[in-house]
Amino acid sequence: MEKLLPLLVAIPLLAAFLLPLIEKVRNGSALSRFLAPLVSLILLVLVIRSLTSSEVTYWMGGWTPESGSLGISLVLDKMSSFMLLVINVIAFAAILFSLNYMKRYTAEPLYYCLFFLMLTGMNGLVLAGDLFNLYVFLEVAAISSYALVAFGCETEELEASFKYLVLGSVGSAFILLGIGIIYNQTGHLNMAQISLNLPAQNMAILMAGAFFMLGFGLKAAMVPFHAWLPDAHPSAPAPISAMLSGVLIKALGVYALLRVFFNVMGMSLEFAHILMVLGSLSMVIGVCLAVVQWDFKRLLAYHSISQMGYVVLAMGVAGEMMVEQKLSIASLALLGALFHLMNHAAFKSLLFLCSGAAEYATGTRLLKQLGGLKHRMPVTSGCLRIAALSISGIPPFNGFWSKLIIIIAVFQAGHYGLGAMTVLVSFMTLLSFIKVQRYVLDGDPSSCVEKAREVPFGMELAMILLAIICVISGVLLPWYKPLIFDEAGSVLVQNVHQIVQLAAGG
Amino acid sequence: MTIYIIILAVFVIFASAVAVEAKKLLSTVISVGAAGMALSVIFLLLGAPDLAITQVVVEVLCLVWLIRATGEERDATFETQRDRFILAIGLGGGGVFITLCYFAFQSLVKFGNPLMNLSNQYLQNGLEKTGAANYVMGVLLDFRAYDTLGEATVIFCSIIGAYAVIRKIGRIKDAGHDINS
Amino acid sequence: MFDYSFLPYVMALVIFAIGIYTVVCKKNIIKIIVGIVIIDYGVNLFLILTGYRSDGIAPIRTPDMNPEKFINSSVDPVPQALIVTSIVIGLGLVALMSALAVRLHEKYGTFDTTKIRKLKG
Amino acid sequence: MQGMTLIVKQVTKLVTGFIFLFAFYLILFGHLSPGGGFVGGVALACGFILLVLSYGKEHINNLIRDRNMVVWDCIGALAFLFIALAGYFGGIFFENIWVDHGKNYNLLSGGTIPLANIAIGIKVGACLAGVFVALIVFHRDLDSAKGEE
Repeated sequence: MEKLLPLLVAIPLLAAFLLPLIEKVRNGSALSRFLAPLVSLILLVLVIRSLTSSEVTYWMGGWTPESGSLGISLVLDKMSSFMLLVINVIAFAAILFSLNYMKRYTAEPLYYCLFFLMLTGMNGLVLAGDLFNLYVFLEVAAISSYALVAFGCETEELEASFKYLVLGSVGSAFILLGIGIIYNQTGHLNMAQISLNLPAQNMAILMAGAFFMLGFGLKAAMVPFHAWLPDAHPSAPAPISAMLSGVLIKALGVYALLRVFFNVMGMSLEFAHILMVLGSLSMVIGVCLAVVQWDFKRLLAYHSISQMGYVVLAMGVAGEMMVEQKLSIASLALLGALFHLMNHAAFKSLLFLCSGAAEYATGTRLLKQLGGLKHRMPVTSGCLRIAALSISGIPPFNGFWSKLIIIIAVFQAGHYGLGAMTVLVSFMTLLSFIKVQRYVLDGDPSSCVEKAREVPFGMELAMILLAIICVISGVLLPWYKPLIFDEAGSVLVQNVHQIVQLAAGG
Repeated sequence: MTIYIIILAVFVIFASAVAVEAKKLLSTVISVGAAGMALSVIFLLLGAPDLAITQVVVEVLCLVWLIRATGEERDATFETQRDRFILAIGLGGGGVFITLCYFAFQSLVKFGNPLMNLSNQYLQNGLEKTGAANYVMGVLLDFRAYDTLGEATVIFCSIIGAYAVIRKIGRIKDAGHDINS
Repeated sequence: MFDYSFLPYVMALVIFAIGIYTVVCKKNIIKIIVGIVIIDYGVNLFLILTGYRSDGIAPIRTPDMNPEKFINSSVDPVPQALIVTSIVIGLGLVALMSALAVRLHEKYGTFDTTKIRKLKG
Repeated sequence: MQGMTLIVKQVTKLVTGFIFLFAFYLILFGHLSPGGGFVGGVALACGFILLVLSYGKEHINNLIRDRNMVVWDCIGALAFLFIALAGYFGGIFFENIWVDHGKNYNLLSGGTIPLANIAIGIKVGACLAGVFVALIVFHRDLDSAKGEE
C-alpha cells in the first residue's frame, strides 16, 4: 500500500491535466464522460485497498529523516483512510450523477477537470503530513470549488461564487498566518515535529490557534462565518452541491480542524470550549434559518450548517473530555462525530442529488411549485424519503444512530443543557423535513411536476447507491465499527499520527 | 537594517491605505502596484532576491489584469458615500486586532534570530544533495517539490476556472426539460 | 526602554488588517480584489520576516564561498519557498477574481456590490 | 483595440526580444541564480501581453483562437507531473533521479530541477498569457455584440 499512496493524488491530477486537452479533440465530451467514471472507480478501488492496510508514511522524494533533511510526508492512518473512503464514495456517486446531468451545460471536459482538481485537493489534504502541504491542497480544493460554483455562468451563480471566493480566501489567509506563527515558534513544518517541538502555551500559540479556528471555521461554515454557504451551495450544479455539502466542508473544515487541534497543537480546554460554542451555535441557528426556507436547495444548505454543528459540538466535547482524561467518553464523542460526519456525507449528498433530479425533471426547485413527485418519479421520491428520514433521525436509518451517540456522549460529559438542545434541534430538523416531504412528495402533481418523467439510469444509480449506504450503515455499525471508527478515534485520542510519522523516521 | 524595513513597511501601509480610500478605481489599482513594488524592495533587503523578482513580475501582471478588468470606458470612477460609521467600526476593530497582536507577538521569536530547525538541515547539505546552488530552488523543486506540484495545480485550476467562468454560454438552453417530455 | 525588535511583525499585521478592512467594508468589486491582494502582501511580509537572520545573506551559494560561513549567515530559505507558493496562489486568485468581476460587470453593468444583490445572504 | 502608436510599436519591437531572453535566462538558470520556472513563465507571459497590447490583437489573431493556450498549459503541467512520476517509477515520487553529484554550479547540475523549471515555465507562461487573451476575446465579443444591437 505504501507504494500506492502518491497515486491517490497523482491519478486524479493526471486526469485533470488531460481533460482540457481532450476538450480539443472531436467528441471530447463523450470521451470525458467515459474517462471520468473510470478514473473515479480506480480511485475508489485504491481507497478500499487502503482501508485494510496498516499505518504508513511515505516520504516524498526520499527525504526521510534518516537522509538528514526532512521532506514532505504523506501519512495514511485510520483517520485519513476513513476520510478518503467518504470522499471517494461520494465523488463516485457525484460523477455517476453528472454523466447525464451535466449534458445540459457546455464545456463538460472543463467541468470534469475542475471536479478532479477538487478531488485531488481533498485527497492530498487528507493525506498531508505537513502543515504547509495541507494549506496548499486546501487551496487547490477551495479554488476549484469557487470555479465550480460559478460553472453555470448565471447571475446568481457568479455572485455566489464571488462571495464564496472572497470569504474563502480571507479564511485561507488566516490559516497561512497561523502557519507562519507556528513556523516561527518551532522552526518546523512537519506535523509530528511541530507537536514535539511546540513550546508551552504562550500568547503567540494561542493567537495561532485563534487564526486556525477562524480560518477553518470559515471553511467549515461555522455560524458566525456561515454567510457564504447558503448562497454557494445551492448555486452550484447539483452534483457539485452534493460534493460541497457532502465532503468539501468536512475535509477542508472539520477534518483539518481535527488534525490541527488534536494532532498538531494539542487540545486544550479553551479550544475545546470554543469548538463547543461554535458547534452549538451553528446547530441551533442553522436549523432555525432552515425551517423558514422555501427554496429546496437553500433549505438543504442551512441544514448542512446545522448538521456540521453536531459534528463540531461532539468534537469539542471529545476535546474537553480528553483534557480531563476521561478517555472513554472522549472516544464515544469522537465516534459520534466521525459517524455523523460519514452519515451526513451520505444523506446530504443524496438529498442534493434528489433535489437536482427533481430540478432536472421539473425545472423548478421551489417547494411550493413541486408536489406529488411520488406519482411521477418513484425512484427519486423513494431515495428522497430515505434521506429525509435519515437526516431527521428516524430509526433505523443511520442519522438516528449517530445523533443518539452524540447525545449520549454530551449527556455523559455532564452538559445537560447542551444535550437537551441537541435533542430539540433534532426535533426541529424532523419538522423541517416533514415540510419537505409534504410539499415535494405527497399531494397531487402540480403543473410543473405533471409532465415530469423519471431521470435517466445513471442518475438513478447514483441515488440508489447512496440510499443503500444510508440504510445499511446505521444497522451494520457494530460490524464495521472496530474496523474503521475505533482506530480513527484513537488516531486523535492517542496521537497515532505523530507516532506513525516518527516511527517511519526511526 | 530594521529601520529601513520599517520605513518601507510604512510606505506599504500608506500606499495600501491610499489604494483603499482612493475615489478612482485606476488610482486604487496603481497605488496597490506601488505597495507591491515597495514590498519587493523589502524582500530584496531581507535577502530574498528570488522573491523580489517574483513580486515585481507578478505585480506587473496583476496591474495589467486589473486595469483590463477595470476597463477603459467602464465606470472608472464611482461614487462612494463615505460611511463614517463603517470607517469607525473598521478602525476600532483594527485597533483591537493590532493591540492583541502586539501583546501576542512579544512571545514570538525575536526578529532576526529565526530557529531554523528545518532549514539548517537543508542548508547543511542542500547543494551536495540537489545540485542546485540556489537553495530556494533546491527547497522548492527538490526537498519540497510536492508543494510545488500543488502550487502548479493551484494556478492551473484557477486558470481553468477563469476559462470556465468567462465562457459565453453556460447552459444549453433548448435542452431544457423538452427532451424528457 | 521601548523594544522595537518585533515591530516589523506588527507592521505586517497592520497591512493584513488594512486588507481585511477593505474586504469587509468596501462596496466595490475591484476594491475587494485589491483588498485580497493587500492581505496577501501582509501574510507574505510576515512569513519572510520570520525567516530573516540579522545581517544575513541570500541563500544562493557561489563557488568562492566558504560553506561553513554560508551556513551560519544565510537567511532561512524555507519561508522563501513558502512565499513563492503563496504569491502564486494569490496570482491565481486574482486571475479567477478578475474573470468573475468582468463577468459580473457584464451582467449588472456596475462594480458596486450594493447594486449586486440578487441573493439574500 | 487597434494597437498603440508607432513609437510604442517600435519600442516593443526592440524590447520584446530582450524580455523573452531574460525570461529564458530566468528559467534556465533558476537553480544557479535568482529566478526559476515560475518567474520566468510570468515574464514570458508579460512579454506576450506587451506584444498583444501594443500591436492590437488583429496582428496575432491566429494565436488567440478559442483557448489555444490551454494546450501548452496542459503540456507543461503534464511534463511536470511526468517528472514526478519518473521519480516514482524509478523509486520514489519526486525523487531527483538524475542528480549528478560533482557538477555543482554547472548549468547541467541539479538533476530534474532545471527540467521542472522548464516545465513550470511553459505552463505558467501559457496559462497567464492565455487567460489574458481570453479576457480580451471576451471584451471583443461583448463590444461586437453591442455593435450589432
